[in-house]
Amino acid sequence: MKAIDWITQVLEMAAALAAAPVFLGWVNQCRAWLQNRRAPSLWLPYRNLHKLFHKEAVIAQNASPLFRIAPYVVFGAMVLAAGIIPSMGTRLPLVVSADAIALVGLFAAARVFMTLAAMDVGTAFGTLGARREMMVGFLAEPALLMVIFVASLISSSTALPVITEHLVSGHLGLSPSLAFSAVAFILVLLAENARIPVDNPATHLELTMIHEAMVLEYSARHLALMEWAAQLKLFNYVCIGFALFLPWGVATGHIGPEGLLVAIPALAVKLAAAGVALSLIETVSAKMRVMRIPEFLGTAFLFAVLGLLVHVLLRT
Amino acid sequence: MELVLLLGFPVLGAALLGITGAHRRAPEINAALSLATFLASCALTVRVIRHGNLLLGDEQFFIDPFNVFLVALTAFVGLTTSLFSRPYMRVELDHGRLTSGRLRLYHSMYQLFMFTMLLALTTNNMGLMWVAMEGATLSTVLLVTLYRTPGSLEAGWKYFILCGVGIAQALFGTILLYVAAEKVLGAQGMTALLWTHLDAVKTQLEPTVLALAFVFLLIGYGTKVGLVPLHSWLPDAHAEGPTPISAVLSGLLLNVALYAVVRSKVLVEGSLHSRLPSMLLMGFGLVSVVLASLLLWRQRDIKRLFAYSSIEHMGIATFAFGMGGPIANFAALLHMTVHSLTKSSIFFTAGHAAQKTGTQVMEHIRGLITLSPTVGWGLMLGSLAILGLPPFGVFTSEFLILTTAMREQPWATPILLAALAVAFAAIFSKVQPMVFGETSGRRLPHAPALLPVFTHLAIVLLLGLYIPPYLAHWYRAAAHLIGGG
Amino acid sequence: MTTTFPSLLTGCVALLCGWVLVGLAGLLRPESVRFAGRTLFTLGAALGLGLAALAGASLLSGGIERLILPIGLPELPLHLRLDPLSSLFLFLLGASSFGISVFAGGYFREGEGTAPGLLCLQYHLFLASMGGVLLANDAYGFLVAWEVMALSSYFLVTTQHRLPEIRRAGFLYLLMAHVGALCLLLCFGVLQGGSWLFTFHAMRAAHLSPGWAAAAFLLALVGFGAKAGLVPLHVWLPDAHPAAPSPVSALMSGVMLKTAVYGMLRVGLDLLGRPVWWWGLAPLILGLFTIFYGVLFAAVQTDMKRLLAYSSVENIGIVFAGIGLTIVFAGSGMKAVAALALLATLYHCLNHAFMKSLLFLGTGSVLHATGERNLGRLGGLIHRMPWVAWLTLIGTLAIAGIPPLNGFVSEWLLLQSFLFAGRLPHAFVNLLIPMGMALLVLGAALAGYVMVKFYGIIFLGQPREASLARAHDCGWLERVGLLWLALGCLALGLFPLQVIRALGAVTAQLIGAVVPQASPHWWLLAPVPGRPVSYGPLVFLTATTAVVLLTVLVVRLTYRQRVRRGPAWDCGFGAVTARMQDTAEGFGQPIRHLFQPFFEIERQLPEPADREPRYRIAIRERIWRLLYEPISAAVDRLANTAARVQQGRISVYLLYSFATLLVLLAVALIS
Amino acid sequence: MTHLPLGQQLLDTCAALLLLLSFAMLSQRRVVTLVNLYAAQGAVLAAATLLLAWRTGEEHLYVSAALTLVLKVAFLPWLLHRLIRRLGVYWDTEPLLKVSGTMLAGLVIVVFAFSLAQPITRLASTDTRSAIGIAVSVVLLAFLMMITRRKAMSQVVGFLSMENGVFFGAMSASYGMPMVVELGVALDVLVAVLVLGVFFFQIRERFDSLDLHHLETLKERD
Repeated sequence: MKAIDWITQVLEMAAALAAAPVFLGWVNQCRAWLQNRRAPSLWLPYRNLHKLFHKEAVIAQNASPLFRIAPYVVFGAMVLAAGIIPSMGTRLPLVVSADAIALVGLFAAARVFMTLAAMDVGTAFGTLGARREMMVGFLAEPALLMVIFVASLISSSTALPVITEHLVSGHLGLSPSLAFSAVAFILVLLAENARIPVDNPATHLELTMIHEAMVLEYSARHLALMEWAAQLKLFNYVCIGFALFLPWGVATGHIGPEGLLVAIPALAVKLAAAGVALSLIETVSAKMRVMRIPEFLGTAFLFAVLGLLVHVLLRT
Repeated sequence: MELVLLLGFPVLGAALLGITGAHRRAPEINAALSLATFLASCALTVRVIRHGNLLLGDEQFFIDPFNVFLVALTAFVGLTTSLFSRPYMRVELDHGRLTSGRLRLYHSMYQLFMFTMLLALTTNNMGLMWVAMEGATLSTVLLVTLYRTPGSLEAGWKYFILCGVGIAQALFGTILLYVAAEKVLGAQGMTALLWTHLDAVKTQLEPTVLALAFVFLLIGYGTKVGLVPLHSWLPDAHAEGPTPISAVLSGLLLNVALYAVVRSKVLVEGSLHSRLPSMLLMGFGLVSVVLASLLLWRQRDIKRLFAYSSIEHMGIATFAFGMGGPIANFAALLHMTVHSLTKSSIFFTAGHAAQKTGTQVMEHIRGLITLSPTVGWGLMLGSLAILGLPPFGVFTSEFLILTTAMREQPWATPILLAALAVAFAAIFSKVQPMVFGETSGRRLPHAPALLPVFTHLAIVLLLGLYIPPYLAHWYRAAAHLIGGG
Repeated sequence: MTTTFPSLLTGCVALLCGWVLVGLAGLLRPESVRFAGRTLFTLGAALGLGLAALAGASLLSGGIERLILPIGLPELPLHLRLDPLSSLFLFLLGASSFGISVFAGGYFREGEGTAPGLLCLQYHLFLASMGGVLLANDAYGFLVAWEVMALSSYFLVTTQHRLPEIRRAGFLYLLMAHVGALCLLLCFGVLQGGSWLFTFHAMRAAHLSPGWAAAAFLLALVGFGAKAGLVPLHVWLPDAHPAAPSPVSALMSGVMLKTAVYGMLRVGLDLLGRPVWWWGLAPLILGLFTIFYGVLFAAVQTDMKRLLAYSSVENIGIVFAGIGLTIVFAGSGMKAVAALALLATLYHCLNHAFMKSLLFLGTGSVLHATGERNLGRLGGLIHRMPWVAWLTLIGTLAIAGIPPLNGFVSEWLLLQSFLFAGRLPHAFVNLLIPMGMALLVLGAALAGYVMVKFYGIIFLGQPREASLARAHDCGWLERVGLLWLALGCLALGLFPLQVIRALGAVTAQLIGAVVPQASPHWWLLAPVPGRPVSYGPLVFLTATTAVVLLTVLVVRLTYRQRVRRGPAWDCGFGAVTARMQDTAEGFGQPIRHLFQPFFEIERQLPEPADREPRYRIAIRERIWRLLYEPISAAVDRLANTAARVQQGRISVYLLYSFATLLVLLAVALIS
Repeated sequence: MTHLPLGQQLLDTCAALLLLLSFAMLSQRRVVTLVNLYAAQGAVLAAATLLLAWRTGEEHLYVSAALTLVLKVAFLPWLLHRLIRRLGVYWDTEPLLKVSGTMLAGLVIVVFAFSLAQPITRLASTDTRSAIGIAVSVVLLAFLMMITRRKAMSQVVGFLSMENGVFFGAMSASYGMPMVVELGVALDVLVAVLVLGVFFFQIRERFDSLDLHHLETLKERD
């Protein structure tokens, strides 16, 4: 275990922490441009967080300790996830003890705590949001796992870095199974990060919202952590996407500074592109009715399974 | 000597109670005589186990493990039943369902019945066996109609006519047997009906005639076993007679009849080289099991319910005898034992339950366990035992029978499986609410003396967990005698 | 073949007898809760701990011990055998029963139907008979113990026999159990292969024709499946488990179902020798279906214990899928993967024993504190009963498969064995495997949904009834019980490597292969050699906690704003009442909506003009109308036909005899 | 065999008479006549037994002949007549099966019975063996009669005549059974009839008629 590996490890987490809000800002900017609005500043998310952290926290009378623990757990989970996903380097010490399945488990943990916290105060909207979040989750999680499994069947490992390395060494072209799962992954990404068409991050109409409804009762630092966690989640998902489908530029093998010198800009470019693509999707598509969401995710799940089957069929 | 006592006590009892049956102490006399009979049977058993088979009374009586075990069983159940009937009949008397005159009839007939059964078991002479069986019918007819209610009269009439006709066929069968045997054993008629001699020469007997003889005997004695479709008298007789009689009917009479059937099967199978007798027995057995379990499904009367279950179990035993072979025979004998013990104990408890609640209709019997825990648990455990749940002995025999069937007659196992499942559902769905659940009645002041019930259940439990070696040896010897397979 | 004195086995037998004695002791003072309840149950718990210790020792030693007691059938004395497989399940029994018994010691009170003494007897007979099932080495002993188990648990289920629905539940349970047992009986009848020796030893030796072997396997599947609650034989389970007192539900769900699994493994992988690959398809497909079915119905339940019962069905599905997978692999000669699948199966059995017992006990405490089983009348209990709430949370997260708890480990292992199935020689199975994986994952995710619903509605939010304000936390005995099980969940989650080493003996016994440890580290689970696949729960946990603590620290240090308590915001709607929260029905609504075809729903919607609008919804299983009602109807019809035979007229009866006579005579003449 | 010895011929005539009587009983609806016919049957039986005893010289046959005479010709008919008078049952109601139909069935049965008797006849050593078939058919005809009758009384007569048939079977197949058995049988029959007598009165006092359709309440079909 080299020191340099640990450095990369920490670096990745730090980078994720730093980059997540900017990325969100970037997406919002692109969206504003695409919709001919004056774009908010790229740094707006930062200011938001800063502001929130400085406020006085108000907590409902009947909130239990769980309510106060949840933001930290969710945030922690997301940071850890950032440490598992090979966004820049693949030699991550943590990865040994947490593979992709564990990663999904981590997301699940975050989701469970979030929903429990949402139910804790016992308001109408909280429980409503929790229910919807779980509804999204129980379809999105399997879909995500299936997507990962396709890749891990190809590279016969469930550890993301291994997968990435195997793909980078890419003697295989774009396999059809991966194409299927790519489509599935994009759908999952939209749903999991409360983006249009599944949820509208900018909405203030309670009856339609999912993620917002869950964090309604939070304020100040707790809210800040939740928001930041959400941004991290988006960032992580995008990075997973990179690791599975656009692994190029990631510093594989034994990396020194030179590897990073390639990896960081590569990541930046990919992020920028992803931001544009995301905002594009969000602009062209319209928010759908809540009960349509399962169909949407069902499609994603189906695509992922199809990818798996295609893989098996082609292999045998 | 023991034999004389064995047969003497009941005759004596019949006479004695015929005179003094109305006496206040009559029940005790009855019990005492039964006890004496039981002791005699024990002595006989010991002797047979010690010195092997016995031929007594210039060959008119023959005792081997097969029938001595039934003798012991009969005497034992006879004893416990007499113990049970002591308080029971008293209460009946108090309720005014009986007059003291009838009680006298009851007691003397009870002893006479025991006598006829013991005679049928111990005699070596197929003809005498027939006579004894007929005698058993006659004495029980009087017992079944003891209450003189329309129902009991009808039941008695059916019982009489059907069994009478049946028994007549049996007589004809016996004659044919005689004819066939005479050919071989020579015309000096005396020996030609003695089972031992027949058994000795069974291979030389003329097959066709023996086949016909077997059919007649099967129809005749089968009617008393209650094999479907000759069973029609059985539920009525069980339901309408006094409970102790229901107990001995299905606990003993059926066994004795089955004994007769098996004896004749042994002879016939010896001479016939076809599997006809086995097939017939298996067929009858299966039909009985299936039909009985279906009829169990829609019973309302508690005693009828268990009467049908007797048909079912006799069917199982018959099927096992039909399969033949050491294990199946062993299992069948065991099944006869445990069934008669369990079923009689069930009838005891059912009788008490009916007496307490004043009805035999199951819808009106509820929450026995609160009314009187002993009766409740007795009924529950008894039913579970009869349904073949371990650790009770019925399970042991069914285990052996079913596993054997799985190897020997796989085609039969699905039928048996379905039938047993239906029977289980039918009986248990009716017993459970009777034992458990809310009851309108209040708890009874005194718990009834259920010593017989729990003795029986204890023995059955023992047989389920541990069959003492000498007992096992005894069964095995009997099973070997029946041979077959 | 050990020639030495079977000390461990003798010890186990002694402990089982001890249980029986403890039970009988209950009859000394049947009415006294203090004696029968507190003292005896804790005593029984101690025995359980001893059993766990012995079984653990034998598991680690991996040896085989035999013992023959001179009871039972004449030719067939009672054979006993302690091998890795049985010792594993004995360990499961002992360990989880310790927690449950301790809890039960504090649980039973007056006026719970049956007298405590009698309960004590039935309870300990139940425990002892389960032990007997695991130790028996001949068909007869096995079946006797098996049925005694069913019987004693039946009496435990019908403790409150005054309620008709509980009687119904008990009846259904015993009926299914009995039918299953009959199937097992026939199965053994086949297995003994004409040797007429009913010892398992003889059965291993017997050579069966393929047809007979398959028949035996299917009979075993039906018999054990009926006990385990494999769809469609599960119908008794959701009724029986809620009907029983909670510790009993815990035992039934946590341990009894596992005895069925044990039997399945014993017959399928041990007695039948080397299995044929396609046998595995039946348990695999049924198992996968069961997973999905069980979790769907769990999601729409409104009774907390029913919900848990259905979740047990789901977990049994996972286990049977694992068994099926094992058999498919073993039958195709892929020992390594087979061992992995088997490992996952066994691991899941252990996990489920602890998780589900914990949850059932939790519901038990809630039930005692509130007298409510209906989720619609609970809520906010985390404030009133913190102990129960927090300990139950562990179970909830574990069964939802959240790392680093134990539920995740077994699912992880199972997924690995699915993933690395590699190329099977049968195309159909090759396609089945990914599907199976998908169903498994979907089931796991849905389980998360179910568990959030379960926990959130019971413990979080606002109390939905005023009476809940009087709820109190459980007593110390109960706490100990819960704590033990929770610690079990944690340990199983954090030290998978050690557990797997212990399980190695079992896989070696059944498959002839052990799951290797590919990594040098004691804390790192790497079951697939040559493949970089690993999972280190300890590291995982430390990392998570580290990050969380760091965050807390940083936030605390940088920002010192105080926290103020105020009324709930709820978008300023004000006046939030408990009635405005989501109900259990509401929480299940998406599932109900999505998977409508599975349910038989009857709704009662309010009229527009209703003065006091009522909304009622009842959900039944279609299985009833598709399978069971037709059967009973058919029997009814048959019974009516049969009744015609018995039609009262003596001439007709005579005619029967006459006809029979003539027919038989004809037969006799012809033959 | 063109010309049989006289005794043989007589025996065959008796057998034929028995069969005839059975048919007569089958068709007969007047209970009193039925009993008379039964008595006649008994008489014929006794005669046959006597003949047989005389030809074979088996003395125990004399005893059984005497027994038959006393029991079946004198006592039982007397008893039955007395019962009839006491209970006032003179007519049986219309039988369940039309007489003509019964007759037809009877014929079929006789044919069957004879084919049935073949093997036995082949086996039997007695020179009365030709009559075995008749014995069997008497039994079966009695059975048929019991099925078709509605009055308890006529059923009993049927039962008794069935017993006659059996007895005749024993006679013709093997010159009767061992003495013990025959005594036992006779005793049983006697007791049976006595019991029945008791029965009649009980049934009568319950249902004030001996019509069997009163005895059809215990059944499963509803």
